[in-house]
Amino acid sequence: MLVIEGLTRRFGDKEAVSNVNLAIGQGAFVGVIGRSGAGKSTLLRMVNRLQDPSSGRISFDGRDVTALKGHALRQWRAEAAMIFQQFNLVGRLDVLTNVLMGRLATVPAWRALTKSWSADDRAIALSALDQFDIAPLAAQRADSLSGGQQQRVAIARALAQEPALILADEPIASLDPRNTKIVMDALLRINKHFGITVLCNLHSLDLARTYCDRLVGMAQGRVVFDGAPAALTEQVAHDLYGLEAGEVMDMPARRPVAANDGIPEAAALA
Amino acid sequence: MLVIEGLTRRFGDKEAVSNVNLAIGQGAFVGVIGRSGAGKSTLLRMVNRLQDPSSGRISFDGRDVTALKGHALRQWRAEAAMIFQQFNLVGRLDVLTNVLMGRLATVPAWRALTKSWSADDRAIALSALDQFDIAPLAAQRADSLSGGQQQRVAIARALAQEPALILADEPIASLDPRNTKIVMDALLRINKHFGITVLCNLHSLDLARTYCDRLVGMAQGRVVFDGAPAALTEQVAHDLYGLEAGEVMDMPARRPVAANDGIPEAAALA
Amino acid sequence: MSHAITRLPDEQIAPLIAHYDAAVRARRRHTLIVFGVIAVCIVLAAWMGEVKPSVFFAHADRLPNYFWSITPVLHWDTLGADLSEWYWNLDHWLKLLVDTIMIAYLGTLIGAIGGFCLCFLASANLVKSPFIRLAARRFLEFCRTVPELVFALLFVVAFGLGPLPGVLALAIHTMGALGKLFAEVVENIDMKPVEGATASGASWLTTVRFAVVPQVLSNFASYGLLRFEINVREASIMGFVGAGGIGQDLVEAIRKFYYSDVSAILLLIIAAVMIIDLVTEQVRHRLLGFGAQR
Amino acid sequence: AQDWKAKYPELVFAIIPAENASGVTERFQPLMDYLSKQLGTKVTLRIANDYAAVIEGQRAGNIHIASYGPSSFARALMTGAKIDAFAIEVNLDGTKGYHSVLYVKADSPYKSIEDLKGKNLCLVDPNSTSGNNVPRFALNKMGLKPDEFFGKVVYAGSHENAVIAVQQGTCDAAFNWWNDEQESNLKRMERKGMAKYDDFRIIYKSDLIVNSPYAYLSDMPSDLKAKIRDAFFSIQQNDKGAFDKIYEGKQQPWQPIDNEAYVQIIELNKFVDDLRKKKN
Amino acid sequence: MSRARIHLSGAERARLAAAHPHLVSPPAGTRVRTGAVIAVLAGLAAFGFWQLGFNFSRLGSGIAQLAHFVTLMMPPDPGTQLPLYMHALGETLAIAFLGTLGGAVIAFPFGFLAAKNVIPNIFAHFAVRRVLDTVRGVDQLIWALIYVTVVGLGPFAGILAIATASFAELGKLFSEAVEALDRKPVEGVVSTGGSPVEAVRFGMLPQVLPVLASQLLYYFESNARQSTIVGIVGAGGLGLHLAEQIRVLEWQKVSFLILMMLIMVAVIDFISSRLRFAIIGKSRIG
Ligand SMILES: Nc1ncnc2c1ncn2[C@@H]1O[C@H](COP(=O)(O)OP(=O)(O)OP(=O)(O)O)[C@@H](O)[C@H]1O
Ligand SMILES: Nc1ncnc2c1ncn2[C@@H]1O[C@H](COP(=O)(O)OP(=O)(O)OP(=O)(O)O)[C@@H](O)[C@H]1O
Ligand SMILES: [Mg+2]
Ligand SMILES: [Mg+2]
Repeated sequence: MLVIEGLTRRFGDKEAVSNVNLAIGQGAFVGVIGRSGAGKSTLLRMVNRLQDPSSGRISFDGRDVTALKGHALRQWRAEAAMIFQQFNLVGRLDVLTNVLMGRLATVPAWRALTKSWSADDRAIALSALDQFDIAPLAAQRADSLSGGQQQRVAIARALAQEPALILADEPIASLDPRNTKIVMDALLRINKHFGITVLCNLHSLDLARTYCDRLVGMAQGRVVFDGAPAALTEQVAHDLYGLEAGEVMDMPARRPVAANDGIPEAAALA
Repeated sequence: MLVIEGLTRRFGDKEAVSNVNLAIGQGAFVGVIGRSGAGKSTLLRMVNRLQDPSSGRISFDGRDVTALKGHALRQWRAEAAMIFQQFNLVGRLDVLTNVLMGRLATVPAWRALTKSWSADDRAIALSALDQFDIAPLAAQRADSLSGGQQQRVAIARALAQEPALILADEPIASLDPRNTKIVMDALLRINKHFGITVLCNLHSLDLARTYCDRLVGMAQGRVVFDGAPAALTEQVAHDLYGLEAGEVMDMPARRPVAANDGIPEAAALA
Repeated sequence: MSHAITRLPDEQIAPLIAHYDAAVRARRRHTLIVFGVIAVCIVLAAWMGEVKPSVFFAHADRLPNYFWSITPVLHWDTLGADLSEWYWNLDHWLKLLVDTIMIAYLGTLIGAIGGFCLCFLASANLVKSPFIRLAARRFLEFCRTVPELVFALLFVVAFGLGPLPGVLALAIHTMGALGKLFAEVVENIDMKPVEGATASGASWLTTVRFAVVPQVLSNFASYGLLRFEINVREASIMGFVGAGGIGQDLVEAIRKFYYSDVSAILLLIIAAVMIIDLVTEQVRHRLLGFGAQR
Repeated sequence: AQDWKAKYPELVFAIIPAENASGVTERFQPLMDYLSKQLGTKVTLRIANDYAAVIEGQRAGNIHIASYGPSSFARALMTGAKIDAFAIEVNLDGTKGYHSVLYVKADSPYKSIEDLKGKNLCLVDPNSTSGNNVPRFALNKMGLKPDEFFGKVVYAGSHENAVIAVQQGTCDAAFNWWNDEQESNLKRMERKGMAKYDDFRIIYKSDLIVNSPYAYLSDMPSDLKAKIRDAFFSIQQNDKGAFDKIYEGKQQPWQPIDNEAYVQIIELNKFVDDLRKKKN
Repeated sequence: MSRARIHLSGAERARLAAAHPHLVSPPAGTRVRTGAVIAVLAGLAAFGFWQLGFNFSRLGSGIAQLAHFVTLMMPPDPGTQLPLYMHALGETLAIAFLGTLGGAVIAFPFGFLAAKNVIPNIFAHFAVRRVLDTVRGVDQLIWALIYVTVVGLGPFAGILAIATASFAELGKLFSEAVEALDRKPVEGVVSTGGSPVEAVRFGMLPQVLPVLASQLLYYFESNARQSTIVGIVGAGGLGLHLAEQIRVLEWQKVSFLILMMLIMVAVIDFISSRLRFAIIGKSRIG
C-alpha cells in the first residue's frame, strides 16, 4: 500500500507538485495522465526519492519513505523500480550487465566493482531477460538495440530488482507503435503475474484507457481526476488537457477526408 | 517522372538494394515499406546520390541522374530534397540559416560562405517556415527546438530548395504521435498543393495506408510489392515482414483479452 | 512547377525579417565585442612581445639554414659507411630512447591513475558537496601549475638522483592536467544512465563504476594516449635532474654543435613520435568506433 | 666617419646568466645605459638561458656584443662564429680565473683521487667547464679512465645537486666550482642553509680556468669596436656605479684580452669532443 | 508485502544454462582480455622500474627532506623584485597569448586537412599527419634557435617558437575533434546541393568551434605556465625568473613565483570557463 500525503515540491517559485494525496493498493495498475509540465514526472521521481519533496509524506506498507537515508534509502530505491522514457541504460555496457545493475543494492561492493556476479544473480538477470524474449541479446551492447528492445532491457532490470512497486515515467514515449504494444504488454504481465503495483505516466489517453485499472489526472501539480477509466469522459479530458478532446487522442484512424481540409493555411497561400 | 532501372547497391558481399525497377509519376505520394535492413534508406540515398549505385540507372524527366557530377550533381541534389529521420539540422546554427541551407545550390559561393544571403532568399526561407507556423522561431538555435519543430524546420529547408521531388527517410520515426501527425500532414499538403512527388520510407503500415497513394514493399533489397494501399492484404504484409500480421499492425484498439494469455512463460516461473 | 513555396507578400515578410534581424543583431553585437576585445589584446600583446613582422619577413630565408647545417653529407658510393658514421652511437641512443619512453610511460601511468581517482570528486554533476569538489579542483590545479622543474628539484633533494624524481614530477603534472580534462569529460556525460543506476539503489561508488566509467573510458584513454605522447617529449627536459633520456644527449649535441648527432637523434625522436602517433590513432579510432560510424 | 650609426641603430648585448648569478637584468641595466650614452646608439640587453641561442644569434649577426662562459666562448669560436673577445673579468686578487675542485665528505677517509678507486663520482653536467670538462681533462692527464677507475660516474644536473649527492651518499666525491676561500658554490649553499661548508673537504684543485670574456662581432666597423673597448675600460672613471652594480665589489675592472687566451679551452673542448666517440 | 521474487527452479536454471551457457557461467573472454590489458600495462611498468634502475629505499627518508625544503620556502616573499615580476607576468601572458593564437590560426586549416572525414584520401591524410608529427618531434630548443637566427633574441622569437610548438599539437587535436564530429548535419548540407566547402563551413564548423575554443583556452593556460622556450631565447618571462631563483636557491622567492603562477592560472581558468560557456551557449534540449 503506497500512501502519499500532502506531497508538495517547489522549484523556485513554482509548485511542480502541490499537495497531492493518494492511496494506492497492492497490485493496482495506475495511470497518471496530464499535459506536459503537469508534474507527473516529479511525482514519480519523488516516490523513488530521485527528488526530495519540499513537504509532505510518502509511506509504503507503513514505512516512512521520505525519511530514509543512506543504505536504507538505497534499499528502498531497489524496491521501487523506476522505468524511464529514455530507458536510461548504460549504452556501452552489455545487456546482461545492465540488467545486473538491478541487483546492485543487494550485492557486496567488492563483487559489484569487480563485476564478479554470483551465479545466482546471473541466473536471475537472465531469466528476467528471457521473459521478454531478449535473452539471446544478453551479450550485445545496449546501445546496439532498437528502442523497443532497450525498453524491455530496462524492464528486465527493474524486474531484477525484485521490486515491490514499479514506477514507469512515460515508458513508451520514445517508441514506435509496435514496440509500444510490446512494452505495455510486458508491464501488464508483471503487474498481473506478480501482483506488483504499477504507477505509470502516460501521454496517450487511449493507452491509459486500454491498460490501467485506475487513472489519476494531474494539472498544474494538482490531482484533478481520480477514478476508473470509464469515468474519464470527453469533458474531463477536455478540462485536463485544456484542448479539443480530439487533439489529445491518438493518430486518426483514417486518411484525412480531403487533402484540402488538411491545409487550413491554403487561403493564405497564393 | 522518376524512373529507376535495375538499381543495385552492394556493401561488400551484401546486396543492400538489388535490381530495383520503379517508375513514379509526377505528383505521386509513394510510401516505401519494409523491415529494418530491407534497403529503404539505401534506395532513397541513391536517388539523392548521397550514395552511389553499384549498377543500374536513375533518371528524372529524361535526365540521367546517375551520371551527374560536380555542379550538375549539386543541382540535382537541390531538386531532390531529402528529409531525414534525425532531421540532420546544424544544431548550433539558427533556424533561418538552417532553412537557407536549402538555397546553397542556387547561391554564389562567396555569398553563402559569408552568410550574406539576398533579401529574396531570406524571404523564401521565411515563407517556408511560416507555412509550418514556426516563422517566429527563426532566430533560435535549431537544437533548442523540440523534435517536431526540428522536423518542420527540415521540411522547410527541403521546400526552400524548391524541389521537384521530396525524399523522406522515416521522417517521423523519432517523433511522438502528435508531431507525427503534424509532420505527415505537412508532407501531404506539399504533395497536394504543389504537386510535388513524395517518396517516403515508413515503418508504420497504418501511416502508410493513411497517407500514400501507392506503396512499394521491399524485402532484402528487392521490391516485393507495388500497388495501391488497398491491395496490401494481411497476407502480403505477412510476407513483407515475415511475422504474424497482427504484430506489424499498429496498436490494438482494445485491451488484450486476458492478461494470462500474455504470459506464455508463466509456467516456467516459480 | 518551378515553385514549391508560395512567397508571402512583402508586408507579411517585413515584420518577420525585422524580428529575426533584431535577434541576430544582438548576437552579432556580442560577437563583435568579443572580437574587439581580442583585437585589443592582440595589439597590447604584440607591443609587449616586441613583435616585428618586418624583421621576420626580411630574414625569413634563414629559416631552413639550421636544418641545412645539421644535414650530414652522404655519398651514394660510400652510403653504408656514411650512415654508420652518422649513427655511430645508435645502440646508446636507442637505449636512451627506451629510457625516455619508459620514464614517460611511468609518469603517464601513475599520473593517469591519480587523475582518474580525483576527477570524479572534481565533477559538479557527481559531487554535490562544494567543499570536496573545490578541494579536488584546487589540488589538481596546484599539481599542474607548479612547473615540473620545481617538483623535479624538490624530489631530487628528497629522493636522490636518478629517474625517480623525473618520473614523479611528470606524474604529478600529468595528474593535474589529466584530472582537469577527465573532470570535463565526466561533466559532459549523459546523466540518464546515472539516474538509472541511482534509481535502482546503487551506491555512489557503484554508480560511478557502472554508469559513468563506461561512458568516459574511451575519452579518458584518448586523452591519456595524447598525454603519453606529450610526456615522451617532456621527459627529455627531465635530463637536468639526472633522469637521463635521449633529450639529454640531444641538448648536449645542440649545445656542443655536434651537428650530425643533432640530426641523427632528431630523426630518431621524430620516428618515435610518428610511431606513437600512428599507434594511438589506431587505438583512438577503435575506441571511438570510427569504423562502425557510417 | 660615424656612418655605422645608420647601419646599427640598435646594438644587442646578450648575457647568459652565470651559474652563480641572480638578478641579471637589474645588475646589467646600468651598463646598458652607460654604453648607450658612450656609443650614442641604443644598446638593448637580452638575457638568454641557453648559450646555444647566443652563439646562433651571433653567427646570424643578430647579437653584437655578448658575455660568455669560457667554454661556451671557445665553442663559439670552434663553430666558426666571427667574434673577438675584448675584455675579461678579473678577480679581486688580480687572478683571471677559477678552479674546479673535488669534494668529499670531511669525515670520509679519502685523501686523494687514488683513494677513490671503485667509488662513485658525481660530475655536474656534460656542458659544465668546471663540472665536467676540466675534471675529465685532468683525470686523463693523470692517466685515469673515469669510467673504468670509478665505480659509477653520474651527472648530477647542477653544482648543487652534486653537493647534495655527496651529502646523501649517492656519490662519494663530486666536482664543483671554486673561486677562492670566500666564494664557491658550497659557500653559497651554506649561506642558504642547504649545506655546511665544514662537512666537506677538498682533495683536488685544478689549474686555473680562464675567466669569462666579453666578445663582439669581428665584422663591426673598427671605430665602433674601439668605442666599445674604450667604454668598457674607462667605466671605472666614467660610471663606477654601473660597474659595481654588476659585480658588487667582488671584481676588479675588466682587462683587455683576445681570442688567444682561449686556445687552451678550445684544446679542452676538443679533448672532450674526442672522448665522446671513444667512450662507448 | 509482496516483492517480485524471482525463484528459479532447478529445471528452469538448467534450461537457462543450456540455452545460454556462455552467460550463466562467467564469460571468460572479456575478463581474460581485460586481465591481459592490465597485466601488460603493469608488466610494462615493472619493466620500466627495472630498466630505469629504480631505488625505492629512499622514498621514506625523502619525505622528511621534502618537508624541510617546504619550510625553507615559507613565507613566500618577492624581496624587492615585485615590479620586475609583474612585468615578467605581463610578458609571459603576452607571449603565451600571441603564441597560442598564432599557432591556432595555422593549425586551424591543418585540423581539417588532417581529418579523415574531410580529406578521405589516405595519402593526403598520412602526409599531413606526418608533417605535424615532424614539427612536434623537433625539439623546442631547436625551434627557438632557428627563430633566434631569424629575428634575434627577444620575446618575438619566443612567440614564434611557442606558435610553432602549439601549431603542431593543436593541429593534431583539432583534427581529432573534427574526426569525432556528428556526420548528420554534414549530410544534411550535402543533400541540399551544398559544395564540399559549404559542407565544411556550415556542417562542420559550427560543431567544432566550441571544441576548438576550449582546446585553445587550455593551451593558452598551459603555454603561460611553461615558459621554458621563452627563457631560452631571451624573454624574461616568469619561467626565467623561476629558473634563476632556483639556481641561486632563493626559496622564498621561488615560492612567491609559484604563488603568482597559481593565481595567474586560476584567473585564466575562471575567465576561460566563462568564455567557453558563452561560446557553447545554453542549449535547451527536451
Ligand atoms: N529540476 C527542475 N528544476 C526546475 N523546474 C523543474 C525541474 N523539474 C521539473 N520542473 C518543472 O516542474 C514542472 C513539472 O515538471 P514535470 O517534469 O514533473 O512535468 P511532466 O508532467 O512530467 O511533464 P512532461 O509530460 O513534459 O514530462 C514543469 O513546469 C517543470 O518545468
Ligand atoms: N554504408 C554502409 N556500409 C555497409 N553496409 C551498409 C551501409 N549502409 C547500409 N548497409 C547495409 O545495407 C542494408 C540495407 O540498409 P538500409 O539502411 O538501406 O535499410 P533500411 O531499410 O533503411 O532499414 P532501417 O529501417 O533500419 O532504416 C543493411 O543490411 C545495412 O546493414
Ligand atoms: Mg515527464
Ligand atoms: Mg533506414
